[in-house]
Amino acid sequence: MKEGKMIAMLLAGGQGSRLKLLTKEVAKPAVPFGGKYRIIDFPLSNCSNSNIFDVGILTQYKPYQLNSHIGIGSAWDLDRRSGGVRILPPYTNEQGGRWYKGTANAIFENISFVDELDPEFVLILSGDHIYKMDYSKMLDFHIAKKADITISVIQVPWDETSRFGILNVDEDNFITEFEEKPKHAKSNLASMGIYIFNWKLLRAYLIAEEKKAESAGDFGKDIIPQMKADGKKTYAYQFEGYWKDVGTVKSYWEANMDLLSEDNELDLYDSNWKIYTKNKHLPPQYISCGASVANSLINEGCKIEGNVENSVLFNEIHIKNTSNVNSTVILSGVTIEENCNIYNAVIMEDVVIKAGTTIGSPDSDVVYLVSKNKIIESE
Amino acid sequence: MKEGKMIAMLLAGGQGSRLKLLTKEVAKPAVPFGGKYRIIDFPLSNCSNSNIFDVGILTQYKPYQLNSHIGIGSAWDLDRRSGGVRILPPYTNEQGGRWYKGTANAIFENISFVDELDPEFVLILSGDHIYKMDYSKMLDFHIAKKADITISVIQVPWDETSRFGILNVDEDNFITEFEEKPKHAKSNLASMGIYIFNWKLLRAYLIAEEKKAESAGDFGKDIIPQMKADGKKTYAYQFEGYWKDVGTVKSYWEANMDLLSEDNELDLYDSNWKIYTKNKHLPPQYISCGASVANSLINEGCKIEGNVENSVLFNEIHIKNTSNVNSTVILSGVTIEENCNIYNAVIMEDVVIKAGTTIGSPDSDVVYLVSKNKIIESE
Amino acid sequence: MKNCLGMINLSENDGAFGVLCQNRPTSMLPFAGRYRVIDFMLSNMVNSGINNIGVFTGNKVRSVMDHLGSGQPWDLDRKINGLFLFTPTYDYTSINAKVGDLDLFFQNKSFVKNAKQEHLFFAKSYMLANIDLSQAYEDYIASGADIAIVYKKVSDVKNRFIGCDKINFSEAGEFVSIGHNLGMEEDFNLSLEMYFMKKTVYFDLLFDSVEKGNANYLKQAILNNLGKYKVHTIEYKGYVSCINSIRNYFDANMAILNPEISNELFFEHGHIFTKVKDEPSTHYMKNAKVKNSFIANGCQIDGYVENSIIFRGVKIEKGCIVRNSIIMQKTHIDENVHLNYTILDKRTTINQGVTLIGDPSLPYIGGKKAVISKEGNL
Amino acid sequence: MKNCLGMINLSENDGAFGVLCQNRPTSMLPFAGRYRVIDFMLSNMVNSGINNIGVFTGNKVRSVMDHLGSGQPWDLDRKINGLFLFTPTYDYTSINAKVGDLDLFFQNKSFVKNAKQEHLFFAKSYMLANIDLSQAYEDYIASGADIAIVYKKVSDVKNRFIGCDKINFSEAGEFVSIGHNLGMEEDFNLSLEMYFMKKTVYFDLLFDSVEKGNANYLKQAILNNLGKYKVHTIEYKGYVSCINSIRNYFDANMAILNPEISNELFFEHGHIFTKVKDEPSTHYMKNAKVKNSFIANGCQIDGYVENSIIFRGVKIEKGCIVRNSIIMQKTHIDENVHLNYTILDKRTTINQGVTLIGDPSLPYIGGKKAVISKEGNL
Repeated sequence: MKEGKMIAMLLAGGQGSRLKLLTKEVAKPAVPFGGKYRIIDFPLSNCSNSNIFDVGILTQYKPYQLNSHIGIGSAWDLDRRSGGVRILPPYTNEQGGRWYKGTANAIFENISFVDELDPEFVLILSGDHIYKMDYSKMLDFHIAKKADITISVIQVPWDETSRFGILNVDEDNFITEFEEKPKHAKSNLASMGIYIFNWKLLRAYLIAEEKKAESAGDFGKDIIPQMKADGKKTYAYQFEGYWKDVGTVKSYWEANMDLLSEDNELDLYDSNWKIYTKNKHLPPQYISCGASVANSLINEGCKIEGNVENSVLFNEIHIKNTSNVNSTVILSGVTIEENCNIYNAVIMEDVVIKAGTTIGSPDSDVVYLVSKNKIIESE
Repeated sequence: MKEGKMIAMLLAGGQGSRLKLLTKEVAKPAVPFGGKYRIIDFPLSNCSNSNIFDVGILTQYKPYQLNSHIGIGSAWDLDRRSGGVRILPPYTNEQGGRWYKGTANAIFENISFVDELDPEFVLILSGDHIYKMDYSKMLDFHIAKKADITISVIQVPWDETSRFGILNVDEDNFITEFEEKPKHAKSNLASMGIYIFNWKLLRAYLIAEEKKAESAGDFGKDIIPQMKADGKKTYAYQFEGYWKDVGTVKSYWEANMDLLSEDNELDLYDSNWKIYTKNKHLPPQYISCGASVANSLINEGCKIEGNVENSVLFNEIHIKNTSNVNSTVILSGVTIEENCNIYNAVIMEDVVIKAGTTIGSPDSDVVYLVSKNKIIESE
Repeated sequence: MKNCLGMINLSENDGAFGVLCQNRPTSMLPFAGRYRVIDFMLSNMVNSGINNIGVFTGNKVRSVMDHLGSGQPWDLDRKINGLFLFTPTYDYTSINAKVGDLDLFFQNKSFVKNAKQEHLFFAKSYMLANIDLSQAYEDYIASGADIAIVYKKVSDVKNRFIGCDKINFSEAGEFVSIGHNLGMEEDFNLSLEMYFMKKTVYFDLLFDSVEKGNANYLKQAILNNLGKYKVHTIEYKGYVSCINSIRNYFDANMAILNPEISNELFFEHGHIFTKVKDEPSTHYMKNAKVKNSFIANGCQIDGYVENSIIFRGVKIEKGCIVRNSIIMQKTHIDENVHLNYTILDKRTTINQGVTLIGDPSLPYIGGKKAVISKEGNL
Repeated sequence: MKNCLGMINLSENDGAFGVLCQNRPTSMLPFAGRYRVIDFMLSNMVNSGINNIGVFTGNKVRSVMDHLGSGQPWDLDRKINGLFLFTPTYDYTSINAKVGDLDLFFQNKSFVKNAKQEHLFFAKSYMLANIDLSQAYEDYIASGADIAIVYKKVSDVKNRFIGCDKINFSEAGEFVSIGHNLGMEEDFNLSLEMYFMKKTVYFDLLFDSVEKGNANYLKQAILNNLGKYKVHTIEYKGYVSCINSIRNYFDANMAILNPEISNELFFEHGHIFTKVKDEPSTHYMKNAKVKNSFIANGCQIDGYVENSIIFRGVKIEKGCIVRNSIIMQKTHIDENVHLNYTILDKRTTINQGVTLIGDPSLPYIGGKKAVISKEGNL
């Protein structure tokens, strides 16, 4: 065991079905976000920026785009001679194929991967959230508290506590109680699904849990309650800053819109905590004589001839003359022909919006998800 | 479609159960061979030396060692900005998990991977054989013949034809007939399991085959006979040189022993066709004052104090004083203590042979497979 | 083209660029919002299938090494073949002055000797184009010639391409000589200084010239031996711009505001690769007004920008007017600045209220990391 | 040690190595069958967690660039941090002679300035050891000193380590000065020329020395300012060999035939990394007889070898006797050759029947690519 060494295991197998068509072809961590990223870029960049260079990515659902996005990890400086980023899909052994049953089971199936890297600590991450976080500070906290488990938590509005796993803590941040989606919460500290475990201890629990026939193989439902029951020291690490679970099309749209406020908490322009992503090698964007662009994010390879306001545009988007785009997220490769009016939409990759189309209206707050074949209204 | 471009799809999912304990922890392509290689190094190095830089590796059975061996492909110069080597495990989609049913089905499940690379030709390889081959010459043949499929064949001894898939060809190498393990073969040209297809054509057949309920999803049983039946042009490319399927412990031992003859056909010393493998960063081998070594292959990190003859030694092996090793293959990390006599054995990784042990005898041709817990005699 | 070795010689004359080339050669001049001049020739080679490339640097090595590194953006960080940099060697014992490229090639002859490729392709970086070299290569191979020269017919160019090489043909259309363009002719055949050559011919030329001492430059050596070899010429019909003066550099940048030209330069025969900077989206803020401009990622723009090229990570505050200008990476333009016909090098800071106005014939130039404020240059 | 920047200065005096250093600096001398001298210090740094390293090359740049490349074998080919090479710059306008390492550091001061690390570790390559730098670093940090120097007590070394630095202590055990070893003392404190230093102290020393013009070398600058800074000394107790003459180079190679020394050098604090050559197994053929030798991969041996170091890809035919020799990469020794106390550089060819015998005090040396046959040097 290498002293003080921490590796990350990133759970990236979830489908995220409430994102509808956005996750029809890709797993949720591969969903595009913020003009040039995919959601998984955030935890991966956090790892690289936190000096964690060994990351196992547990995939299961439609991993192809994710694999192709991550490649050998060079975008995040995780292409290492040894260690580095490694995709860990399910596999077969003599007993046949074994899909991952739950979050903890996925780690159990890859014990030999972790053993080879031989860490003292394991950081469990999910690939579903947008945030910037220095995991090394969480580790410092974990070590200072001599904790067995540390769970990262964030304050959520009191009226939303019923949507989260809530942790009650004492003044030392020792966790006194868990409540899963409580109706009347005693605290507004929600678990972010980020855990640090001492590997030796976690390893023993994973093996023990696997022997229980009734186990769901889940951290939240099985492993952590069991450790707590056994009197292991569990602490809550309070994170402050922007953190968003983009669970639905509407919250996805909102999180993109958040980036347009000039002093948004995520601050993607901070050169000390860059968010890395796979590079596309495209030329700069061109804004034509007749165009107008305001309060928007625009990316490489775009050609803007129309009017864009309050919008987030990915790569290689062509907005033609006399079209208006407002409060809209447009993924890569979209063309919007002449004379269109688009409000409050999320337009998926490579869609062509025919000339004269109108989607949404400035007076409504319904968000429209536009794919090649259909338009869905948000919940 | 990029003109003339060929990619390789390497089937590396087989268990190779006749190799017994050698494939208990790893898939057959990951079995060590020839002092420093694993079997898969041969097709991978062939790809790199043939200027094929896009290789999909289809894994299924215990892929962990294989993943860790291949890493990002840098050993084979296959760590590319785009393309390069990519491990392709089975995955789940909305309909649930889908294990690879057969060789062709494994390619079917990864059509989108191939489509993204957009080749004109696809080379199908297996990870089970030891050989050096310039696939670009086979492609030249395929193009010159304007073939739809080209199958690489090798002449096998007539008395072994019943173990192979035999192809009958006319004087132009046009394939007239297939016979699977024929009792009375009309030809001694055996299929090497290496195919070149035109991707567009193969793609259509894979999709059509998948729709048949009774299909095994196999190239040899389904796809190729169907293409043949439809009158597609199938040619045999005659390969000359060393080619060995190390299917059993005895043939594995023999293939290693083959390397000791000074003009063996495989010629691993040819600097124009290097076989690449993952590097271990070990110091040179040390031969002590009292040692004797003859007609043997020895590798980095070994310390030889005893007598070694007609043997193949991998990395970091320690042979102590007064021990004799003869006609034996020793995998990495083995220690042979004092006063041992070993004949005709294959000793697995990290085994410690206690002082005074005798295995085998100079008069027998039984081969012994030695693992940590037991010794198995060969068939 | 895997049987062809690429050779890029960066020892171009950069005297005409003043402060822009104080610490960088011409090949490293920033171009078109996110590129360096050399990115085009390197990408041309890689896109055409050349995967073994030697770059012969001039004296300004540091800038070249920083940008090219191990060649990763061009997929040239390989075990076999890849990108090799050759820096000048200093030899105080030789009485011969080290002028021209032949000496550098001679010093590093083992690179070519050990390469498995049988043909060579020589290029400079300052002839900027997106060119399909594989087609030219096929033409060269088919011709059976020993040497092939790529040229372009240019017309209506009086007083342009001054100092470039011109190719002269006989009336029968046969290649006769390479001359020096003084700008006297309306139409002429511009040499793109791209040569294909058999490896054997290269060594003949190299050794012959070193022994005779009658050539400092490869093209001189070719001319000295015209009778001995079969020389083929290949016409290139696409767009090319020649970066050999501040004026031409400025015009070449402005030319990409023409969508036809930018389409050809960035997409025609493959993408142009460059070092990745991981910049976020460009943020057009509330007061932004942008017209006819080429803008890279990572910028934050709250002012008025017209007919300009804005590089990665530039910040333009509100109240600014930026017209007909080239603003390089990480420059910060504070509120109420007015710029016209200006080139600002990397990491320049323009403080509040400054006005800088140049002329299209010679734009105002702010050197790298300059800080300009109304009270004078801090 | 991620808060510590590594600085390796390769401008060592290589005059004592004759033909072995004709085209390579000391740091690139082949060592122990498959390494170069610099591999040890680079691996020490990487194994201790230093991941941002500047290497300041001397004039023999080509050899350094070939071996280090992008730093891949040391896992230093990174986007953030990694390996950076600094080649000498030539400035014909300055009247000051360019002697020593301070000028090179000054020319490239922005590397240190822009690095996020707050501490620096300086080393040379020719003090060869497998040393746990992280322990020394902790000691330095704990001491609160501005500068820390690593030394080793050596004893019974009269006439060895000539020309090395020695550390002098007062009777109270306080660090007093750095001197020059002339070999007069049996026991002394050998400076390993490894220094830890706060970044702020480094810039004070650098700027002060450049302005005053009173130091060419960093260690001179340290000595000039001893009163101003708290200097700590750290004792190293492991094995070290000093590669500063042919004799020492030969002895250092032979020393690894001692299993205790080779165990310490190759395994004690992590592996030593070097450029990968993809050599197959070594084949001991029917007539091979090998005693007490260190043999790299890829060799084909059919002769008698004793007390020797054989590098990668060497071929020794039958009837040969090779004793007490260092045979470098890809050398081919034909039948019936007899060698004793010989050093053969890379790719040497020794034809049939040649006998070459040197002496332990000065071995016979065959230069790179030499061809030696009985009829004379072809």
